[in-house]
Amino acid sequence: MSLDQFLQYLVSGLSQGSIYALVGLGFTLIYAVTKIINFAQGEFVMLGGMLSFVLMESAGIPMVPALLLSIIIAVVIGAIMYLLAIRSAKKASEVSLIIITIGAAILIRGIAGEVWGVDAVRPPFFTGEKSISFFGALIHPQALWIVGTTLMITILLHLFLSHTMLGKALKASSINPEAAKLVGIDTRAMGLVAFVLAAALGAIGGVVMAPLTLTSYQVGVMLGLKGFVAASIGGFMSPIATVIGGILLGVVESLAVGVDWGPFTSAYKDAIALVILLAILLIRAGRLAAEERGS
Amino acid sequence: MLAKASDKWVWIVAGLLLVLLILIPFKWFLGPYTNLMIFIAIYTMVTLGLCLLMGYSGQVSLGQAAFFGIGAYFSAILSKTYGVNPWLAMLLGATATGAFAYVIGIPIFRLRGNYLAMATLGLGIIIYILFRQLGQYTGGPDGMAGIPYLSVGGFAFNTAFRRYFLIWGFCLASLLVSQRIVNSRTGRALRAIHGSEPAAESVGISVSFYKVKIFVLSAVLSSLAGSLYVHHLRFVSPQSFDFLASVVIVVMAAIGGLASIWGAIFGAAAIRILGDEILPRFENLSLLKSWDLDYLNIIVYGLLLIVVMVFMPQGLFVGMRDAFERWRLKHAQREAVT
Amino acid sequence: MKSLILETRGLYKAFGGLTAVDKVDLSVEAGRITSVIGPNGAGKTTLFNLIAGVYMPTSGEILFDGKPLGTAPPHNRAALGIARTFQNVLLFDNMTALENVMTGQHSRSRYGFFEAALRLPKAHLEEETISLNAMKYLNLVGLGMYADRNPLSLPLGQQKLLTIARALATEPKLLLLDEPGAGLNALEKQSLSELIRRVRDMGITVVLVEHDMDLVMGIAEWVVVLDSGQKIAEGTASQVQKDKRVIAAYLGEEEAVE
Amino acid sequence: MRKWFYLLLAVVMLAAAIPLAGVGCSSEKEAYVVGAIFSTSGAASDLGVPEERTVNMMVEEINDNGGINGHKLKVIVYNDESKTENALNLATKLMEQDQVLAIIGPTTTGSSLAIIDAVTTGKTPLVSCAASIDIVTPIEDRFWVFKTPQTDVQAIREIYGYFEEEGITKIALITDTSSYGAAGRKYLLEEKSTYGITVVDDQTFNSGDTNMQSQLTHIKGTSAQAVICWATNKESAIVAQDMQTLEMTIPLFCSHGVANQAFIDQAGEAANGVILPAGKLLVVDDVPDSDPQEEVLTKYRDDYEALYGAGSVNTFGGHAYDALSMVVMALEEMDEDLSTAEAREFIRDYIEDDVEDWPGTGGVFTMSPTDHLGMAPGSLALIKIEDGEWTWLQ
Repeated sequence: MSLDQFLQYLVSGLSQGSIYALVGLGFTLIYAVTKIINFAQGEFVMLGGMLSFVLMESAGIPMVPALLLSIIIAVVIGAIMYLLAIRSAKKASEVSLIIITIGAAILIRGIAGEVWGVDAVRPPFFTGEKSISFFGALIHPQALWIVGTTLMITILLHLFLSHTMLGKALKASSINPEAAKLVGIDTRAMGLVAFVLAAALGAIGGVVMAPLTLTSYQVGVMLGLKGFVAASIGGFMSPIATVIGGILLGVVESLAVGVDWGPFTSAYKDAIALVILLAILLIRAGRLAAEERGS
Repeated sequence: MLAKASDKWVWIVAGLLLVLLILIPFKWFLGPYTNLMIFIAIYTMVTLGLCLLMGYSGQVSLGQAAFFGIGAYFSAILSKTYGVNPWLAMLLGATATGAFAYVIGIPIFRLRGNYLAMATLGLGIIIYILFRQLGQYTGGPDGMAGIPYLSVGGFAFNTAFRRYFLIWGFCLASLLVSQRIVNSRTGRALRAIHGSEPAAESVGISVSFYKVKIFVLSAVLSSLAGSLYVHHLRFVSPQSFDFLASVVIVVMAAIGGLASIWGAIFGAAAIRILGDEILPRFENLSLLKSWDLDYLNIIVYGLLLIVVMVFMPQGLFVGMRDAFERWRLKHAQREAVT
Repeated sequence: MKSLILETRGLYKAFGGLTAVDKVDLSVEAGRITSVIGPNGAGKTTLFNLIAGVYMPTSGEILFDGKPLGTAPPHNRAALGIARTFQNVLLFDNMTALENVMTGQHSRSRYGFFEAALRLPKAHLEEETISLNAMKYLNLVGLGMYADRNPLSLPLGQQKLLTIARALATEPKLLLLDEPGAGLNALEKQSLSELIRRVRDMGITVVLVEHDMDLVMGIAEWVVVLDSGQKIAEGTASQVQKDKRVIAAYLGEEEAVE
Repeated sequence: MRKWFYLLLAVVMLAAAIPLAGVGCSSEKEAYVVGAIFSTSGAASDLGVPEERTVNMMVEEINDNGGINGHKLKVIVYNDESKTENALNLATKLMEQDQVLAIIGPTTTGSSLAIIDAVTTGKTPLVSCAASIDIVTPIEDRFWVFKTPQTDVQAIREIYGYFEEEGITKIALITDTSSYGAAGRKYLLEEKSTYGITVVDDQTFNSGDTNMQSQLTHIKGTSAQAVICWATNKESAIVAQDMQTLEMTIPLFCSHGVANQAFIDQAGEAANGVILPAGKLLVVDDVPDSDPQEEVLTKYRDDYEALYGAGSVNTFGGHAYDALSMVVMALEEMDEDLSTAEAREFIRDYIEDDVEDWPGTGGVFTMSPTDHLGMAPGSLALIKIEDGEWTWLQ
């Protein structure tokens, strides 16, 4: 592997990792506030991308309003999902909630497939498609948009959580829901806020990445999974940890192709993410068990 | 069990159902539905495993199709490529799947809830990737065809009619065995775990041991179902064991009801009949001409999952049963009053 | 000198920086009713959880029947003969009262999977013994007529008795009762006291954590007082009642409560 | 108490089962019934939908023209949802319940392989619309099975032949791990030595991957003179785009799987310069009048685009056209009073014996007892995409 190549793997990994990070942020946010893992998170990424294409290509809306509108529609769907499915399952067990979010995920996917069909589509690039050189490594301008958006959102999210009332309330209900209730925070409303924000994050991710990655009704599953891995690496703790997790995953996947190690070819790229996921979960399991025993 | 007047009726109806089950594959009755019925039996076995797991450990597995697949590929590869007797292959497959579930179950079942769900999901997808990638053994994404039939002596199960009885035999045996286990010491231990883990521990039940045990049982049932599946289809490809396949099993279990043995048949039958017979009719209805079947299936599954879990977290079957009981109770009380 | 069934030596437990049980030395004589009392947050329930194996001690050790328990998990301790009830009842709502008690017999029976699946005679015989024994304990606590009821349909007092029956069905040497009297009326407390004495008479050592002083003073033959995780006094009921540190601890608490 | 519930449920089930027994015997009198299994939804619906459309179009035309010797033609199309498991059920249903005379489809190789046993036992002719050569080989086990699409091997030979002419000897492969990509990879590796080609890099990716830059970076580090990508639309489009991003100048060759407008839409500018082998249907206007296929290609394209819009025609629908046409030709020659079993046998025999030098959309067919594809060489064209348009390279 030459230095040039190594750099290229890093850059490709970075842009791919930013995508995972964007998806992972939604998981982290919802989990932190509601202790629910939203299996439908990937579907909001899909919705963002598909909607932006449909609004631009079929409805002929100019780019910027179309992008905003797609995010708004996804947010509304996220809110509906929370209010109809999650909130009405009042005393649902964790397992029921898992199943409900899976149900929501395939429902959204099915409707998207029904409405938009199977074909992958590509919304137009934000700005051109002439590669930009970065110390000899080439990067697509749209990939820069993705990386930039990820950074931007992470910073904004961080500021929001630590510097606004709503953000602080959100954080409080994630750290100690009982105490949050005592000081008058409506934790159920916080659940709604978390879902809405996560839907927005997902949709923003979808909107930004779709021109580069193409999108179709079925991209949600794998993106959701990778995003979840990113969030797991970050421990579902903070936006920044999640972003680091996502980028780490992207870079590892990318380098694995370059390394060509043993029997493992690029065909096992997805397996790498999943093995990382299992390893993390098992380490976590050990820690959880130890915590429970109090030793 | 206490002998009540209703027991006699239950036996009569059970007998009638059995007769119906036996008559179904005959050409003059429901012959064309033989294949459908065979799939119902196979999926009942897989669903049963998940129902036991979800109902008794209170945990969900999103990778159940993997065990189904391991059994299927074990049978397919051993019996076709290596010429092993199919029955032996089936046994080896079930043993290997059980051992695998045991080894993986010990660490994995230290997790619960969301994390366990994700871990099983990841595991399922890894195994699916392996099915696709280990092409020299599995035939890769194209799968393998020409897998031999099961046979006893000179009698080959080479028609759907014959396999119908074989596979339903297996299915009913699994249900019976599960029923017995649930009503035994082991079953009580499992129900105790579902009721309260600390309390179960306090009476001497090893929670982690039983969780792994039920996981192994569910894996073995799925593996057997997988073996029957390949000897029925004589074809296997990774597609049948992907993530959506695992989700469909969850749908069946959710419909059938957690912790309900007989609900498994109900769940498997409802979803198979819906997918194979009912929804395809909608596809060609002029009113809904634009409906695409694939998505329609997914939409219906999604709706079912949400609605059932929101309103009847115990499952549609159990929910209906309990609602019926409540109604009967009210009715009986009213009668007693008047 | 009677034999000690349970002993703790320098038992210490901290959660993060918070000390819950602070170097407690406890000696429980076999065949006696011992009560652990103390104000809220004194560490009584943590002590129980340490003995039952729910938590592992940060340092110190627990000896049962003279042998250290080490890191044995709760279900192993149950098999050794340590039974317990819970403050918040924790009955299995997915089975009948009788079946609840039958689970208590779990580690006193052996038959498993295959015997059950194949319905071997062994399974049948053991199952019969289990249900006979369970019925015996159900009758002992006076709930025989409710065998088929769902436990949650019973009043709280009876639920508590049911958990005692379930614990007794494990055929323990040592029975840990976590606030058995909480939420009971005077009549129910009366029969609870009688039941506890009867259990003692069966040769089972009883240790109870209890808030209700009347109940404790009425039945406890030895009283241990905890405050802020430390043992501050022990002795017979009357000795303890006169102890200055105990009075201080309780007065302090009562002021806070009232 | 519970028992009453089970009892009630059982009665309901009994009641529901009885009327089911009578379902499924309502075919029109006189009509010839042919079955079809297409993946009109799911992963392969890109292929299945045009196949179904083609069949609908043909049935309408035939019946408008008075049917086949006065018999209406009825094609029962079932959707296997791109799942092999469904295909078997549907094939059984077509043969036993619907009593069809022949089956066309399934769309995918997996589904086709899965039902071969069933149609052989059911003695019903099958004309598959899927790619793999395994569908019709070994011929002794494929008595009842025919197929119409060109095979991967034919497409690969077309590309390799071009390499030979152009003096390209070192190539890199990047293939999908899907059934389609894996088969392509297998034959690409098998055929290379015949043409003196060395594969210097062999990369794969998974369906649904969104970034192939790592694999392409790897390829970029080798001495490959051309890249062959064997995958369907979306992934091929990403490969094309990522090659552009990485400013790779060597040419990209794709499979006939991307021979449709959607690929050009998805790859955008990056599609330009991509070369692929495909049926002549895409470049009908470039086909000389002397070509035996010219007439059928033009007619099919015009009819199809008249119904479904300009630029909508693709080769997959053409495969269904060829398959159904063969069955219809057989029906036209068939005696009217044959039993179902006899009719099935007649159709099989007819296709095997009498389809000779017949120009279809996919190529010129000559079936024989030893060849159930029977496609003459030269049925594929190498096509280059220039300015978003298909152009014939030869």
